[in-house]
Amino acid sequence: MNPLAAQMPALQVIVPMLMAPFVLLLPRGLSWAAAAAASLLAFGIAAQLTATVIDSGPVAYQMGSWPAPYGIELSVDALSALLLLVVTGASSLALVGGRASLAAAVGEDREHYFYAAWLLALAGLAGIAVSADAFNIFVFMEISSLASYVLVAGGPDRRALPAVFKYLIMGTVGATFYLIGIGLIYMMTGTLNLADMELRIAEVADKEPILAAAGFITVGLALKAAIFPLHVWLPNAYTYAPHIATAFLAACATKVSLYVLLRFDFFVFQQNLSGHAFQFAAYLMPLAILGILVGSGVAMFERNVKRLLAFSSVAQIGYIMLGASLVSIGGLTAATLHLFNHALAKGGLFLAIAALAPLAAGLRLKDMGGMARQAPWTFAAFVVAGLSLIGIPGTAGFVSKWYLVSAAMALGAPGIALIGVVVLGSLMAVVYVWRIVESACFGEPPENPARSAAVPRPLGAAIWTAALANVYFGIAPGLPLRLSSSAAATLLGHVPA
Amino acid sequence: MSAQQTILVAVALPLFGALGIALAARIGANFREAATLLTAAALAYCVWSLAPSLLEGARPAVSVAEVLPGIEIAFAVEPLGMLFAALASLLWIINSLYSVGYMRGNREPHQTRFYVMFAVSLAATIGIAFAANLFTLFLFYEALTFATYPLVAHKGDKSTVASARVYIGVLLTTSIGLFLPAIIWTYAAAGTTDFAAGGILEGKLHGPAVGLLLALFVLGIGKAAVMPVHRWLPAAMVAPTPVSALLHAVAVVKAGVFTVTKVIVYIFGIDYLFASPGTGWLVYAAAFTIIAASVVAFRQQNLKRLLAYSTVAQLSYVVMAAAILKPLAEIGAAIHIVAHAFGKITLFFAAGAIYTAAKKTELHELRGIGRRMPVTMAAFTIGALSMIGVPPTGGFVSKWYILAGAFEADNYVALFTIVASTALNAAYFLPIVYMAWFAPESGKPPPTHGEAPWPSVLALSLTAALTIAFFLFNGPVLELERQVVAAP
Amino acid sequence: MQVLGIYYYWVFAILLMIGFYAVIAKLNLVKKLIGLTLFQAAVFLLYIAMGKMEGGTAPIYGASAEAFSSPLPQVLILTAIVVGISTTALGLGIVVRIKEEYGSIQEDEIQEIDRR
Amino acid sequence: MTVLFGIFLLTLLLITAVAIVRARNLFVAVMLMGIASLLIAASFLLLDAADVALTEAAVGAGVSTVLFLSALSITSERERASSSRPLISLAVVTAAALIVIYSTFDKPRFGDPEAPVHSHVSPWYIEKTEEYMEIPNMVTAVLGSFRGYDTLGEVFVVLVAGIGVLFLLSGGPGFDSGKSPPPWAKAGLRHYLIPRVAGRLLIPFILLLGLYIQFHGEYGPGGGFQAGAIIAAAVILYALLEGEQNALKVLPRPVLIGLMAGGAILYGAVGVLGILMGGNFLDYSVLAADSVKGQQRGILLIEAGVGMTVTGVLLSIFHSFAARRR
Repeated sequence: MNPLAAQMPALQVIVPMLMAPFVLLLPRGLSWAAAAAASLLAFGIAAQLTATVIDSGPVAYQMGSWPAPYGIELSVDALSALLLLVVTGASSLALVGGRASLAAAVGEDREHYFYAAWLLALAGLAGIAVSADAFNIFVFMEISSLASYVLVAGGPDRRALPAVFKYLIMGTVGATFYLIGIGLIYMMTGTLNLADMELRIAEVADKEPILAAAGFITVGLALKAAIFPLHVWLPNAYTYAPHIATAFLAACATKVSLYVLLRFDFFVFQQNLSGHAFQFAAYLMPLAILGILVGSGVAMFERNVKRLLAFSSVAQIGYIMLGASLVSIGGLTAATLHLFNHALAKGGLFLAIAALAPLAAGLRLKDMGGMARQAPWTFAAFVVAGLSLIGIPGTAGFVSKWYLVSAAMALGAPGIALIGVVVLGSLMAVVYVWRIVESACFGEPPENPARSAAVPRPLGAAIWTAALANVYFGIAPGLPLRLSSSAAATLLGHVPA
Repeated sequence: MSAQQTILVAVALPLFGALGIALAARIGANFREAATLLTAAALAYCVWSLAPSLLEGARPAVSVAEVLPGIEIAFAVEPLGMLFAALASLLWIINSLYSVGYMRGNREPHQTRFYVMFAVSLAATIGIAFAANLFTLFLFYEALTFATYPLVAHKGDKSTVASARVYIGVLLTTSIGLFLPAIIWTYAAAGTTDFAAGGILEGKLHGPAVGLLLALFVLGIGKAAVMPVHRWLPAAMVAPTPVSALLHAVAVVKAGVFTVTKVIVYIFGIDYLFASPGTGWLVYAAAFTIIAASVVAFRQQNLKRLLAYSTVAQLSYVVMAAAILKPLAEIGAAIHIVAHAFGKITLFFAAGAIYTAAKKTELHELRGIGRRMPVTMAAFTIGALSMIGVPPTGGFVSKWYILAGAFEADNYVALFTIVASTALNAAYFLPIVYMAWFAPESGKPPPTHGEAPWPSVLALSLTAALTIAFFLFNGPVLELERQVVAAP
Repeated sequence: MQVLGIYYYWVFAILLMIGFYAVIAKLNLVKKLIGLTLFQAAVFLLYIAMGKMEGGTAPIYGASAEAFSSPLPQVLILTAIVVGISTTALGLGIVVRIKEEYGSIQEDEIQEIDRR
Repeated sequence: MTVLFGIFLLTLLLITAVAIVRARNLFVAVMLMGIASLLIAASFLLLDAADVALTEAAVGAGVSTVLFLSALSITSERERASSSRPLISLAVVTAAALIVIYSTFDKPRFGDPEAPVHSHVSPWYIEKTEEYMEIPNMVTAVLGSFRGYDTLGEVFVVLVAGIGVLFLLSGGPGFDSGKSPPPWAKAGLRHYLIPRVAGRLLIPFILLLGLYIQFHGEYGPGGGFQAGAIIAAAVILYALLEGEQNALKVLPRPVLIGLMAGGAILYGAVGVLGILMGGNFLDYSVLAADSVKGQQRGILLIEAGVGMTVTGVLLSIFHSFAARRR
């Protein structure tokens, strides 16, 4: 066996992380290549880790060889493996395809800073996914957040700046809430290791500081994950970021916070807080439902294509939360699966927007006129990803909605209402996706001769990779399904029957 | 080639054909049309080659991929599907012939897109016909919706796009909002969505749930155009006539009623459904649709819209026949799919030929047109007679079986509906026929046109001939469809 | 001693509240960042207070020391302070660019300009 | 006595905080922030947190003040409109505070040696630092080795902030590539004799203090971060006295970026070396034949890395602000 195999959890984080300072030092021309190479390597490591997790179960790693509750432990299980695939995959695809688009948005004289920040965002997100230590998660959350602020601030429109400022304020408040939460837990348990915390929290589960901690952690992470109604930073940040960065962040940034939320609510609190299962469902389910309906509703009337898709993200986060709030194997499978599938769909859509935007005068719906003729292949891929977003069978989005509806059905009569919400949300998705399709197919092409010629080849390839992945995982969802059902079993294994 | 391979080839062939058509279009229009006809012929050969073994009782099946546990993409050929596929593939050849005349005669733009999407639509249709379970069927059902959207919106002007929006809006809304939940419910209750003789739901659902699920299915399958989800069908008439003819008289709408029939026969099982309370409403719903649509058709002034509402009514014949839940009626449902297809495609072809040759679309413009276009109007007359159900046309055969089934079930609502709608059909078709042949020609200056281009005329003559032939030689079809209701 | 112990937590809560108020209610972007800094400083106080042990000394081995206050919260807060100043620096960088692009660092004015 | 002093400090802190929020002049607010930081630092000292107190003083009263002032000199000093939605904000804030206060009802007794914080993980550190590392400062031991991965993360947080400010301020209308620096940037306080002489005298001592804190961190309070901040402060003082351009001549931009990246790389390289020598990432025991020596060597190296990055980033940020056209 490869001697490096045991080091994979650490390498997953430090490969992109250490490449970042090198990008600062390397000649300018090489920064994109270095970033893309590191990202692809990280994707390879994630694939390797996933294989290991599937073959032989979770992998643990002791940083600095210090034993678990004292040193920092990394651990990779099915849920983190799924997340790692999403994060590294989205980053690699966006980087490989996005060179030209980023150069245009950011400017070649400062793009090495941008690529360094990109790598650190990637390292931060991956670091959260592999970490098994509450405070370490905070540190990597801050790396990824600060780096994402830089990515968003790279947008060419000046409106990116107020957007990113709002993002920074809300993100920092969220992180600080999280810090208060783990501080209170630490005060009551004396530990920061998640597994240790779960054991030790049992004795003090009904004390006030733990209850307050659960509140602070949930609200803090909900801010970071843009769960309705704490999503207000998201639409503008996604709209004004460089298109490629939007594709990357939309695919995975909020998902990682959701992942931490799931970890805490199921691993740390679920077994221990009296009546917590009730609280989790009671508080998050209405928010999830409102998120689905309001997000989709706003998207239906939004005129800017990117903001439309951003509001759709608010709704999609609602689906993930809805699945999780059912607190059942089926619901959690649906939630984790949708985490994966939505990343595929939304990543593909934003990549396609990155390709179409230079051909259009702007990003309003009417600017999309004639896109279907101007870039038929790219637009076809956009439609495929859009169908996945709606949840049409044969695409990945369908599989997770299938699971979500099945899980809701298992609830009996109240489940019918939830199915109604999912169905209504999907129908609203039909409307907002179709508004784009219709204006692209039949809208008047604006009379603007200053359009650039064509979609760059690598970007086209990346878009089609994403689109085909949507189809592939819609027909053969074996891999994500296996990971997510295993993740659901692990998450629920911590809930008393 | 084994039967399994033949099935896969039949589904894939139109897709590759679409690619071939797109490539051939780069050489020239003639090559493109040749590729279309060639693909259509090859498809028909493939599909029809499956028929003999099926008559002997073979049921070839093939599985492609397992998407979820218990949910596969799989194909299986059974008599209903065989009939539908055979019908669609046969009429595609004739329709392609007609399209050549129509599209050239009217100098339509985007002809390559038209032929390519048409081939894709056919692939989806064959997929629906051969689907082995509800999931696969739904997959191709949605594919058909999307593939036909560019055909409906072909003209691309504002009002066309608006109509196309109604088309895709209604179809997607009903399928995602009702049909899909129904499928998931079925899966949750039965653990499978496979079509099986005698149904899969017996004993799995009880009481009003059966009626509710049936309602989800019938209204969710918007393509069957049972009121109130029929709105898309008149809206789709903005499409070029060949699209209306094949897709909205044959492939798409028939996919709808075919699916309804299949759900009733193979998912519920007719005996189970007959025994369950709260399922009788479907006959009333279909009956209402038949009468109401006929009345609306009676009031139309535009020929294509009249044909559209006539289609809505005729589709509900199939639904009503299936809902009578008696073997004879189920056979009637199956052969009405065929009989109506031959008759209605003839009528659309005629309407399109009139538009191509004379640019006329309104009923009052048709006075005396029989003298200028005798072949076309002769075919139109045959089609109209078939709609009414007059011998010697195919329409008579299927109505006969439906009536027999209604008698068997003592279903007087159905009996009354059939009689009343026959009268209404006669009331709106016969005046047109009379006017076309016997009324004096109007218009100044007097029109000088003759028949439409020969491929169109040839095509509509062929389908008119088929309408009559189906009255005379329906033996194999009946024999095949008896197997549907034979004891499992 | 217990009075002081309770007082630490109350000060933490009130300081948190003051900082948080400035973050949400103030329209000036620099003032928001100042509020954010106070907000974070309150949390530092929470951690350090819980690490204190009665009769302990700073966690550095010495001749006379027997009991030590816990080193772990101190380490965590060292990291958190650094994270905080990094956030502030980045935030100030954004504020400077906003001033240059919009000519204002008042949230309401910026929204007004964007609406135009 | 300690109790009274503690209560006095905290009360003063609250008063200062209210004054900060109410102050309409941002310059005043920033200066008050410095005072609040010093008050917090003093409170930390009372709570046995010498390292944190030093850091809070260096960061809160030093770095943070300099950054805010540099930003204010570009933006504006006055806060114009007051607050929006004060009532809603107050409600939200009060709710949060009530939850916090609620959470303190059932907490362990203050300073209780039996509290989980003191009884679970912490005794292990107190016991093992001696055994594994033979250094007196447990905070440095935990920071550098036991939880060295967090500190690695911290370095990269600083690095991102540096990258971010460089990225943001290397474009836009105020960007000046250095071709035509304003006159004050060249001169500084060169023409004012007394500050100049006093300053020049101070600088070597500050640098020395920085180096001392850098390398003495294993024995007393201090370490790479504090040292980096102090060394940066010395250079900033030099820039104020001699003009920003002259400071740039001593430490040009590429050198600063080199420091920034180099420190992070040094830290990472020590970790990777652990892997190459057969241990896990950041396992310093394998760096030398004797594992205690290895730990000490590792901590020394990573502290150096921290110091480099912090110095580089702080100076880069300072120069980025200073170079803006205003």
